[in-house]
Amino acid sequence: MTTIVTLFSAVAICAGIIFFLAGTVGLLRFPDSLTRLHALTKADNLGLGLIILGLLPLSGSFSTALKLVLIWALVQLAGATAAQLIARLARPSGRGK
Amino acid sequence: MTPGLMATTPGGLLLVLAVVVPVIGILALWLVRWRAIEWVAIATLAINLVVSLATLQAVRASDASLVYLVGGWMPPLGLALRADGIAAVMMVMTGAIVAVTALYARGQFGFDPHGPERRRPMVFWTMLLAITGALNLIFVGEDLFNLYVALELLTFAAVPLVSLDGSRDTLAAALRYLVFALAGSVLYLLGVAVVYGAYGTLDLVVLAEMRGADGALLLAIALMTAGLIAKTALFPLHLWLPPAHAGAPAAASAILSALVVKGSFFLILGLWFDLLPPGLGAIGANGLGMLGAGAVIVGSVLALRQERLKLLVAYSTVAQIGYLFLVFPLATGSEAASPFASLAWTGGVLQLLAHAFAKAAMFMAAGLVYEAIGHDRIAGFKGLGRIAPITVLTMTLASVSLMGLPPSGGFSAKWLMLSAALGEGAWWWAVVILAGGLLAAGYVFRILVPAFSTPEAPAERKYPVAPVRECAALVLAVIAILIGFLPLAPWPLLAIGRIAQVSP
Amino acid sequence: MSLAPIDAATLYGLTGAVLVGIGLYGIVLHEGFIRRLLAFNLLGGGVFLLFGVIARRGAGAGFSGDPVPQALVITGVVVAFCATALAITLIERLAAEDDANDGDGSS
Amino acid sequence: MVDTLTVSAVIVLAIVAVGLVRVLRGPSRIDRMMAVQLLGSGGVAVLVLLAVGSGTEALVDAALTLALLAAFASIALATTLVQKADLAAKADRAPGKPES
Amino acid sequence: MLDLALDLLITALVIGVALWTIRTRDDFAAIVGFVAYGLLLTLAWARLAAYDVALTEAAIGGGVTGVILLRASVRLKPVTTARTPIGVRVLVGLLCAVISAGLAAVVLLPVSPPPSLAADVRSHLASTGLGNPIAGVLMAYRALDTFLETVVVLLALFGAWSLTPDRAWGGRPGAPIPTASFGPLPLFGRLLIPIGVVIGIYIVWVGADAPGGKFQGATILAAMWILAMMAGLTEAPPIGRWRLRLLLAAGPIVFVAVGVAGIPLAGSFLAYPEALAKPLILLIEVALTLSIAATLGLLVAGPPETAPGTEL
Repeated sequence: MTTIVTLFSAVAICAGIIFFLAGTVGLLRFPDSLTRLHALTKADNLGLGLIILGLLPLSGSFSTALKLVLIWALVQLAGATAAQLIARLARPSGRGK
Repeated sequence: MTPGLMATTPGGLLLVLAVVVPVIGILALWLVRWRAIEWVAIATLAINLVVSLATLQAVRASDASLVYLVGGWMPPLGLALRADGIAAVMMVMTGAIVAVTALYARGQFGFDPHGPERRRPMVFWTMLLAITGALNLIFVGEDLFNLYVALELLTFAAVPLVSLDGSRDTLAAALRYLVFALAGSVLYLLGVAVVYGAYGTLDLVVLAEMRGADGALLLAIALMTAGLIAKTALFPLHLWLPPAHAGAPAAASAILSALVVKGSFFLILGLWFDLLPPGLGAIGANGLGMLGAGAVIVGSVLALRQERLKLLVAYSTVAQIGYLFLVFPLATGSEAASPFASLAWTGGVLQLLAHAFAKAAMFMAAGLVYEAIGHDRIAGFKGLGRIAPITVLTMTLASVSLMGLPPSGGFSAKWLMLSAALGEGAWWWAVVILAGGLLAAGYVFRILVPAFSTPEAPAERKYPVAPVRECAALVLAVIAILIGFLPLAPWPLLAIGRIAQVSP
Repeated sequence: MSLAPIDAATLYGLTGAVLVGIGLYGIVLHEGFIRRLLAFNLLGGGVFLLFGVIARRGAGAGFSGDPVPQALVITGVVVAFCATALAITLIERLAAEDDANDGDGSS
Repeated sequence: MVDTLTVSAVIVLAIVAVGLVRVLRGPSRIDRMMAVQLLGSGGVAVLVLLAVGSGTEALVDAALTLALLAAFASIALATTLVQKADLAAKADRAPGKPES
Repeated sequence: MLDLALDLLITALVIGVALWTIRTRDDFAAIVGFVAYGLLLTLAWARLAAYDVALTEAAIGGGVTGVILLRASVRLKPVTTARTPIGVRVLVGLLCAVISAGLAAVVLLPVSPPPSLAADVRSHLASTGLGNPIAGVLMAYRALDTFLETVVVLLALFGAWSLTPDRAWGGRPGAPIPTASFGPLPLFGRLLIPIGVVIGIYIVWVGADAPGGKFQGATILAAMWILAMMAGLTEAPPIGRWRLRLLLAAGPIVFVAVGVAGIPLAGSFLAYPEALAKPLILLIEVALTLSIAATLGLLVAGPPETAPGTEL
């Protein structure tokens, strides 16, 4: 049982790291702001999400696990909002509408 | 640890009152009705003056420091407040000058008790009370970090006074002042960190007993002194002072020039004479003395070249601060039993007092001149003596003290310092003191000569000035003169409770 | 007195010392007020780190660090924030005044 | 396991640190801001990894605070930028000035 | 070894970002660098096991300081200034290097054993009823510092308000914000603010016995208030309003009242009777949290810029 949990955690955290890596590579290599934003949201959502998913079984207590999920939700929510605002600014024509 | 030093003494509660009363005044100021704010402020300052006088009396009566352990916690864990002789004198000086300034400023800044609330009176009275509380804490604080909080309180209170007018130039002056003050605070805080890392305490009394001649202490004192010098506007870090002090309204300039710069100076005194092991500070003390000498000369020469009265008075502050720093080489070099029993020590304190009263009077007079004739260009002062006789008298008396002519506080201070310099064979400091006096005579006569001359056309007073305000300024100038009648010898009062004395 | 071991505390202590130098350099040499303010905050960060290192080395009595310097840092951070906010307000006000004097408000 | 989590923290921090090159390169404000946002998410990840690794509840709270406030900074910036753009657009549309 | 690798990475990044902040010519890039600096310092504090400070840095250094700086950068014109002559730069650089070297020497040659008040703090902590030693230092041993700090915060706000143009005195804080709704922002605000408020209160509450406390919690609450203002969900109250002023002053008033009550009840100003220590401290903390949150929020909002009654 513990081995399976450990394995699950390890895989999830590694996957998370890979998404962070993808986000960074995208941020550095993609040609313009909008595509970079796309890469960034990947790291925010999936990278952190997978790492937290991997940590959940290790967190020890229910309240800690709850806080971890909350952390993910907050970053998700804020990231999405910031992304929308940023996208609005980055659009070549200006402010849409 | 000397047990007697580490317990609350009778009358110790006065020190708490000195810090807390102004704070309560500030809170009340923002909650009472608009028309009552002046009365709240004046009542607070009156109580504060009584508290400081009572402190002085208690120190004299007991011939020892007043001590209060806040919350009953003993340093180094807790914070102690402590007033020795010199701190009590400083508190009385502050209490008296702010109280008189309050009378001078009453009804100013467009205060109309029946109109809507206005910005300037609210800000002025708030910051006046805050400066009072912050200075009291600087005088009685004993913990280096507690003193850091006091310094920040002082900065945050002083900066808005500089830009009270709201014009572009005063905003720029306030910003420059803030940058200097913040840089000074952070350097001071750096020194505090080094002290804690080396000694595990920040309490000045405990530190004075533990002090050794180690590099950490020297580094810490160097850093703290550098920071405090920036706040005191000692040459060559004086650049922020003239525009800031000249741009503020007269009542605020009086407080800034007479009192605020003395707060950080007082801390330098404490660091050098209480913490630095005797003998170690000699080179540094001479360095500070040389900066002071530079300030005396450069400040005076620049004052000579000013066209506007307020700027002239502000540059004069740069010069007069220079004299204060001559105390360091003179008192360290003295052969008296302790530096606090030396002529130079008393001379330095007298200079601090005399300058505070004379400079406050001078700035208030400058404000009254501006109100009387609508400008403060020195070139247009002809016939001023006829339209504003009391104000010109005030300027004359204050000038006598600034120049150091007898009988005046400035004379006593300079005479004591001169005697100390000659007694130690350090004639070069004597030359600086005399040269500074001559230059000061030069710049004050630039004001006084036209003021006393008869104009071609009879000058007219443009606006009426309340006699009570002219008298307020005059009272301060008279006190500056009266200080000159104190005996020309070391005051025993100034040696009461000095840390270096009580701990062998 | 002997050389400190190369541990986390020493490493952060050295970092604090370097940050102080960097911040001081910026305060003295930058002309723009915003930049000086940033340098002030960098310097402040270095000073606080030094407090933190002292706290870490003073760990004992079951605490992971000496609580007194940690508490001082908390006070210091709050005060530094207030100073920054006040300075920013002043900078913005000054800029607004300059804009008004320029005649046109556009940038 | 603790070691593994620390290694993960090092790797995540190193990765997002490389992303900071975007702060250096820009070119636009948004690009610089995005790099910091990535550092923010990475910092939260590092904190939670360390928190679970060392079993320190307080670090979870710190991560929570960071998560709450770090993105708040980018939103504040974006909002101000949008406001400024709107104001500039209004000024552009003002009479006397041709539509660009 | 592994730990040291992490610490090396963090310190290298902190120094790198600091250098960037000083060196870059672009003001905005410098500010972004500084925000990164704040984030990295949070990690540094975590590594130094100073969890209370890490929380403070996360809330203030990584959060609200960044907000005010970034906002200012958008509102201000970029200033380009000539570089100082190389000679001066080298001289200043040398002086700074000497100071750094002095500090490094102090770090590398520590006093042994390291001075610490940890044992003192521990031995008296029980009488305060608190479990968090930092709270003990802030609310009991050095309560005067904390009391005066709240006055400093309040004074900073009054100082910022003192920069109000005369005609705007008494008006609502901040520049008039165009009421255009920014798409997702109001929704985001409605979702985040309740969560943030709960987190803020939690951080204050937990502070008595674990890392956390009023300054950190109050900063979070202030940030949520600012968010509500930015999202157009609420307006800042006019600074002339009496209830607002009471809210700002409430913390210091409660603090000083409890402090003075300590004179007859516990023998000293700012002493607490032992049986009542914890409830009294909590009372002060609650009042302070509200006052500080309001003060910090208004400090970020800035002084009023339009006359009372003429807002958009």
